[in-house]
Amino acid sequence: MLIFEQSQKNRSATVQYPRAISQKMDIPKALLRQDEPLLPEVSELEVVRHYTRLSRKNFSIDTQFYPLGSCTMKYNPRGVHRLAFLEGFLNHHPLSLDSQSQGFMSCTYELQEILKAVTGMKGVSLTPMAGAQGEFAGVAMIRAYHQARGDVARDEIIVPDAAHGTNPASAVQCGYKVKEIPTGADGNINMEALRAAVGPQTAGIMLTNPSTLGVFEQKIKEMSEIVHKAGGLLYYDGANLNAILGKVRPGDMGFDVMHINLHKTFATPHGGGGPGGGPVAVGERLVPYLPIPMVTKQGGTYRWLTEEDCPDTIGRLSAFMGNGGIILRALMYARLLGKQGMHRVAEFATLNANYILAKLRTAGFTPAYPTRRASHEFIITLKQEAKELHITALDVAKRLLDYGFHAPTMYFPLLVPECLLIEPTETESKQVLDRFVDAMVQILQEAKDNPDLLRSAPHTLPVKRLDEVKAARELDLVYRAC
Amino acid sequence: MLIFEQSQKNRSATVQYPRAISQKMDIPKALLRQDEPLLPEVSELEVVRHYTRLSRKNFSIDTQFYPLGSCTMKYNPRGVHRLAFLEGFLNHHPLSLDSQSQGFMSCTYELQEILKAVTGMKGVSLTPMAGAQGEFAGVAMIRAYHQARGDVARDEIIVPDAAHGTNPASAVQCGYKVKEIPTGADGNINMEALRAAVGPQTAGIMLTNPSTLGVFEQKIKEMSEIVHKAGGLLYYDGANLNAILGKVRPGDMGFDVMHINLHKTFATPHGGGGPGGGPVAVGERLVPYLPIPMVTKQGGTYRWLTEEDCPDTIGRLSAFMGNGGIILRALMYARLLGKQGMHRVAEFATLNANYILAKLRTAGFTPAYPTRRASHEFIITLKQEAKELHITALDVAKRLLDYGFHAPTMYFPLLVPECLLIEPTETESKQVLDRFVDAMVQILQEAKDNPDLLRSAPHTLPVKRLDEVKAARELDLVYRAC
Amino acid sequence: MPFIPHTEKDIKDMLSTIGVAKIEDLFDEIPANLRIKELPAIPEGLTEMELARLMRERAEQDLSALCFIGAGAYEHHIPAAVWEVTSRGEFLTAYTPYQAEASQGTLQLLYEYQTMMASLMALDVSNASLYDGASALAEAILMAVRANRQTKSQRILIPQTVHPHYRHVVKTIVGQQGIEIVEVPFDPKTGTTTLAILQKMAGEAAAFVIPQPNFFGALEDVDALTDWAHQQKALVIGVVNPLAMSLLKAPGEWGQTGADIACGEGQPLGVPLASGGPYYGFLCCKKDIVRQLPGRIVGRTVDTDGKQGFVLTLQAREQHIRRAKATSNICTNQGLLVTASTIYMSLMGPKGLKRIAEACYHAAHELREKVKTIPGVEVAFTGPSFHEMVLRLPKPVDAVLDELAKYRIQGGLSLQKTYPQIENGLLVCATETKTSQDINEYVEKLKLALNHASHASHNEKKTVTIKAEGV
Amino acid sequence: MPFIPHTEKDIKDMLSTIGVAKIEDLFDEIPANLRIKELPAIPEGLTEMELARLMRERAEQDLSALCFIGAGAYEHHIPAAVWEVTSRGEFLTAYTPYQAEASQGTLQLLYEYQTMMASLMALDVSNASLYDGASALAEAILMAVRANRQTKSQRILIPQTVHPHYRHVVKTIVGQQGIEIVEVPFDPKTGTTTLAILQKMAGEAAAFVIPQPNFFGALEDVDALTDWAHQQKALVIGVVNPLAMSLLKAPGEWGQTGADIACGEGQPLGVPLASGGPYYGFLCCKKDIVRQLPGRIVGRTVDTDGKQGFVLTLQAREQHIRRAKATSNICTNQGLLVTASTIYMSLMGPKGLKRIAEACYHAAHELREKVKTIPGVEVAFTGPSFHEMVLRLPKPVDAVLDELAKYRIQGGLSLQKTYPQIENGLLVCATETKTSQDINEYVEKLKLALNHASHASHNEKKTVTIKAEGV
Ligand SMILES: Cc1ncc(COP(=O)(O)O)c(C=O)c1O
Ligand SMILES: Cc1ncc(COP(=O)(O)O)c(C=O)c1O
Repeated sequence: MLIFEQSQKNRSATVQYPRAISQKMDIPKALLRQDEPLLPEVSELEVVRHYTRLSRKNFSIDTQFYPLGSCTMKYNPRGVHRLAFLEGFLNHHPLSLDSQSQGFMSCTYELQEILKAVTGMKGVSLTPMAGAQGEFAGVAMIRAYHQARGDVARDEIIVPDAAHGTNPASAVQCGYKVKEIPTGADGNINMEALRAAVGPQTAGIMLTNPSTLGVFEQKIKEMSEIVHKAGGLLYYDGANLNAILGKVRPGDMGFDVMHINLHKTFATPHGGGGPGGGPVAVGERLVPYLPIPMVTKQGGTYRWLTEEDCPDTIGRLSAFMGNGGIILRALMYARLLGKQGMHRVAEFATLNANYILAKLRTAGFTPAYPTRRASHEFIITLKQEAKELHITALDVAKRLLDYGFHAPTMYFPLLVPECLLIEPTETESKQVLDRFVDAMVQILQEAKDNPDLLRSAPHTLPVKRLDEVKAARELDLVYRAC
Repeated sequence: MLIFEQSQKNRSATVQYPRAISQKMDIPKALLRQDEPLLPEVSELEVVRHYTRLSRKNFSIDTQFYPLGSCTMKYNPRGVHRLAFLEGFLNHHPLSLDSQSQGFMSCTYELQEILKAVTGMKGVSLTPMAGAQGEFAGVAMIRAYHQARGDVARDEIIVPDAAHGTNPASAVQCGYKVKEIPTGADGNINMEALRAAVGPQTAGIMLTNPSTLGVFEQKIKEMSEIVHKAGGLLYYDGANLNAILGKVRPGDMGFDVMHINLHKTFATPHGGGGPGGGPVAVGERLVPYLPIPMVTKQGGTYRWLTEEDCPDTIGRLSAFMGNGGIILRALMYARLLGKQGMHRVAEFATLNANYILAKLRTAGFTPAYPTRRASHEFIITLKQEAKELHITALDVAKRLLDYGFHAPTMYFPLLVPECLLIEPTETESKQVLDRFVDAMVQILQEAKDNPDLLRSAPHTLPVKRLDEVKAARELDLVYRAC
Repeated sequence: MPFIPHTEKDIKDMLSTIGVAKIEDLFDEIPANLRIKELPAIPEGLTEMELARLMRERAEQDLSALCFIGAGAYEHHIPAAVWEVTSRGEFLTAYTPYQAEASQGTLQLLYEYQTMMASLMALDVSNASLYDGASALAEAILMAVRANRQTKSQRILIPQTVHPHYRHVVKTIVGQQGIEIVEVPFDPKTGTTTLAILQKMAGEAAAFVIPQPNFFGALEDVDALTDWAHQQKALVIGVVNPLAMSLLKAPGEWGQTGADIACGEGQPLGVPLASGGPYYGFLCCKKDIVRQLPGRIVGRTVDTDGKQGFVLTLQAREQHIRRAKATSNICTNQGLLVTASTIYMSLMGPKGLKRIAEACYHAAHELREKVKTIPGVEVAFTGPSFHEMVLRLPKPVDAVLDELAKYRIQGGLSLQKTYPQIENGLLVCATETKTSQDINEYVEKLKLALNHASHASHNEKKTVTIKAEGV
Repeated sequence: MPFIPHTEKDIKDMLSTIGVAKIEDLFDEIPANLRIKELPAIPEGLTEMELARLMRERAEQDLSALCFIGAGAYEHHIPAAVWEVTSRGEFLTAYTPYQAEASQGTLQLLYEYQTMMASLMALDVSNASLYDGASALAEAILMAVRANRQTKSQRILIPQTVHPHYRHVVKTIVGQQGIEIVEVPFDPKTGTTTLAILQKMAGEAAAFVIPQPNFFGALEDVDALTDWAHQQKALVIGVVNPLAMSLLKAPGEWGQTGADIACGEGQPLGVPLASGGPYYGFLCCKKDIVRQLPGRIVGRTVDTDGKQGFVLTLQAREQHIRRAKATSNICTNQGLLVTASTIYMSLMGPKGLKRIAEACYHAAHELREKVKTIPGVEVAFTGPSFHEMVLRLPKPVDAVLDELAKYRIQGGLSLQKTYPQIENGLLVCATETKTSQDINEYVEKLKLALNHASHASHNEKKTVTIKAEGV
């Protein structure tokens, strides 16, 4: 039932209203609203009950194993969430004087420093509000760099075919054309294609490493030389940073600029779609272009850096300083891990991924890159099962839900047919992974014995398989009272 | 799966540990523990996931209509709960100096005053930790009163047969014998029986009004005269105070002492069994005997009253001052209601109960007291259905769970056969009540068409009907690792 | 090992299943010369107890007693139920609802949100959120350029009464695509955009932005502005305070045919100030341009049993499908804040929301009347306003704010840098959270501050030039 | 109408269904002369916003910087996850799990709790909670009197090293039933109960209570005391700090055959100080006396499909079945606190709990060593202790505490009234929450306080005599 269907004219949760004031207002009638917006009129109990019940229809990390590849669904520490709700942080206005914001600014500054350390970069701005905005900022900095040098003919960004959709979309949003290059059968980028692609038109290349295929691009140093030689810069998509945290640094690989997904690697909650955090980190050359504001420390006090300090900045990306509460949470998580904990993230994320891969392989599943080590994630392809048993990756994914596991990422990267991208993260135990593998094995058996069970899955959720085509064709995007 | 079954030797949530200290301790070995207790060794994620999932197996006010008679399952305001977690309250030690406790004490004092006002009594102590402890305190005060007057032969407490089990149990815990008196067919106490029961042995009588039968004892003034004349005192079981809040006061009815269930009338959360709050309120005569501590106000500052101030007190009932956090929550709820909101509680609780009663009656259900107005709750009896259709109140209750409603209280009061005691509370909407009645009607139809559906209910819960006999016979009260 | 559950035995078993001797071997595809051994710059790990203590100390530094700053982020009462429910693990720790059947909670909530927000804007559809108000305005402009079928103009008109940071963000984002941004000056008497000024700006434009209330808290003549813009073939983008729309005419009702797009900052609807975020941007539009709307959109559909259910829809607009041709690069949005807002709006309902808007209005107007009595303090603009206003002080604003800070009062936002033409301009806000007592306190302390503040504009910050010193 | 959802239309429809004209008519069975019209003494209703402000102000009054009071309520680090999960609506707003099938969450949790607590006590069974530690001790004594088959004695021995408030509560509750309570004095050197003293108390008794650690923080010789008590045919009741039992020998292991019953305050296991409650009492015992155990007990069973499930069991002991013959009158218990404790114990595990106990020990001993260096300050007792100790000060304790309060330090509990024989006795506690810095701060401020405190015992409170003035 929709909340609107519970609404009763003139019902209200008055204890939440401010007291009524009978004085007149001097606003001309033409500027006033005449009708009431369609908001529900319900009691506080009805609201609490409705949304509590709705929440129970979700899968989440707190209730299920959620091996969604590329999304790093690790445990989101509750302590961190709770501490972000301290009144001093929660009721603090973003435009307070610096002298009244030292607490928050010290956190911001520390996170900048920590991210410099883990990325091997020279400058960090925390303002981008998610990975994609970080990408935008990064590419905009690449552009600003070339323009500052009068190198204005560069109008192309190179993107591997395995890249996440935000990479080309971000490049375009910065006014670039996108050139795609193919991946080889081993999961590495085709070096010939790269060499052929670069040229005086190349502004830069966007990569992740390990790539979205779950394998480490071994010739990264060579690639960086190729691109740099051509005058381009290298962008690192930090969505996969969890795989290498404390083990390898993008700065050392030759990248000039990158973003970090705080909501992945730094364990801030995904919130059913967001918020995220997409700080950008840059090498020496791009430091002047970092988006503002940033925090600097001068003699024990913190101060916001703005356009006056950073005349070459690409500018602001948000009204204030980005997702402040996410910055706080990420900093707290980093402080909990500390130097000893940081590299364990990559180690155990990798251990978990390789463990599932090994077990699935033994059970008869086909890895997309069988010759490769898994990074923190890996791909299996159900191409063969699709052909022989007429079931799809989608069917397997939906059936997994019945077993109480969230499905892996499906059909991404696009170049691998019928693929599932599986990322367990470091916070799951061997026992959970074993149960997941058991479910996969059982589903494979079901695919043989009773494929309809898969095709009509899920069976145990609040709804059965939903008609997405109808949704897109007969748009029903808002409720209308009848 | 039990949390113990997820345990792995040496797994831990170390971020919660204090740092290890290698120094030696000077405790003799004989005083030290040698083995490890059977606590699970699990990660923080496992803990959060396990108990989050467990919680989802509960019905609760926040997720279901919960018309559990005698329990007053009304909305528990979230604001109140949250404010009780303010650091100043949460980290405050109960034995702090008075000068460091003025905030908490002002709340305590205010609640004492508010409870005096709503009960019409002269003194209040908040220290009892639930209704039953309030009863104990009340009866102990009755005893202290008689003893102080040298009236030591009184060794009996009169209790109606409809009384809650805590009433006789509390009387016994105070060293009294219990004399039961019967209820008439109209739900009122049999006055002849009462007259016959009182005498020089009568220490007092324990009553609720409206009674647990959901009807108002109309001759309460007469009863109070009878008991008082015999030298006894009247105890009011405040579990049903919701029915009369702001409409009638026990003090005005002639009661000498009573408890209030804060976790019912004052909307503090029931917590899956507790905590509660059972303040006692007394008339003039019993004020000296109130349990300690209480708060008094002297020239703008608050002070704990202890045995030095109250030489005749029955004493302490808890290590500190009772359930402080519940006192806070009740006070906040009372402040939200205010003088205007207080009597609406009784009005709408009564409206809701009478509304369901009217609709159920129309639908063919049998009220236990058909000639009577419902108070905030009422009883239907399924005696006839039991006889004709061979289904029980238990079957109906279990079947209601399948419809997403918590069952009413079953088989209480004991004197009404196959009864359901239904208490909707004032915070439920007409629409919810309508859906509940629809479910009852449908179940009645199922009882005729397919009674096995009821007998084997519930069908949609995490478990089917549980074997209570086996549980009591083959005691399995703790998990043992094998 | 914080948050890592592996026991020694687990590790051994897992390594042997994989067939390697040690964890380090799993990194054998990574060139050895790239590997690092330690991160010396990172501090030692803390326990949660230690962290809690540290954070308490820091949070305490930022506590103030009374805050009168608005400027795009507003202090409101947020019912406890909002975040109690929003913080449930099932909302907090879910991902974007790609697996619809396992995400009906979030999806239905978003559908309800879309309904509420579209209705609040009097428009047909809403997306499921963008990052914040400023970036939403940038997206709205990009959308308008794509959607405008009447003109090929790449010219955008933005009044200077739009939040300076919003204009800045628009420049950063929209500027990359060669779109021309023209700023419209304001009438120095009313602090609003007038037709008289616009006359000089006539000509085709892709879009015209109308703030309501504007940055100064003043109310724009939205009907006239909308009709004027439509005459220039521009699409009209309202950038509005959503809470105020319970009281003020909503974008869809502006002028003859209504604004085409509405966007803004969702923060006033149940999102705490939180030092600046996470907030969320909302974006609504007319039905006919829904395919240009960026961001997630939820649609209602049915399952194989014909039962109602919800899915992400129109995904062909999005980057994960359309890649370089997507309407936007946005992926992760601000879902949790929308969750809070939806619960907030449900609790308040149409009447509660309006009551709050009225209370804000009255608090601000009480403040206005009372500060006016201070000698030398003037209200900068005439005309109707909502819950914010610009004051002109007789002393340098920064100095006065520093004085007020001594009383733990955040006195407002200095406009010295952003609007130097308003001499000693101070933007002040009062919402429903401010009682008469608070306002009196403000006025009294402002008097004292004005007495104590020096006449010289002090507080000049030393700037760092990034090129020279690095961040 | 706060929390009441009824619209005018609902009310009209409902009244007409019932067949009355107005709500007032529903009260027509109540004699008119008993009805009241208003409650003038009750303040006006507040909005949640107003309430929040009021409560913030009050809570702030009670904040202190450092607390060194223990005495039965202990400050510990509580992982945020504990109350985040405990506060979920499904735990918070459920009733006692009478409908087992709809309460498997609470029931399984309680079964897990019983397992943990029984194991921590090294006993066979646990109930699902009592009100608090003090009332649990009273119930334990009543239980022992019922359960003791070896003697008909109604005599109970309680050392004076048991918390004075616990002894007081025992007197209040147990005293009603004519049970004789004999207090056992302590050795003034060790602050513990010794066999030498007990010799004078020999004779049959129903129960003997052994605190561990005792009220002074000192460790009792539990083995010797248990064996002595068993010789007197007494059942042995351990009243212990459950957290300490991760480090110290648990009641079930005391002496030759172990204590028979263990009880105490559950607060140290994940329950905040919260001004004194709600906490919870735990109660464990040997299997053979389980039928005398008061309170709820959960048992594991199966459903009609043979699937594991949990129910309240042995209900025939309880008041709702057995009424006047029940083992106790307890009905509502402290379920939510047990929920928190179960989650806390799960997070900590056996090793974490022990680590905390050790950290407490070390903090207290660091404090002990450091305060000893202050001239005139003495540690009152010799012998091993846990995380609390009695100091003897050279000045009146109350005056010193008032001085310490000026530095926002809660310096400990004065023993002047409860143990006048310990001159200027101060009970001080340090847990794992106290760093070396905190301890140094305490010592430093204690020195200053001792300098400033007057020699005269001031702070005499004016008592009120209730009979005269009323409360
Ligand atoms: C590989 C990759 N790149 C970029 C992104 C975009 O990050 P965000 O969603 O934070 O904008 C994602 C997010 O899913 C990703 O997986
Ligand atoms: C009528 C009645 N009396 C007394 C009690 C006992 O109150 P408590 O459970 O708070 O001890 C109850 C509780 O269910 C009750 O319903």
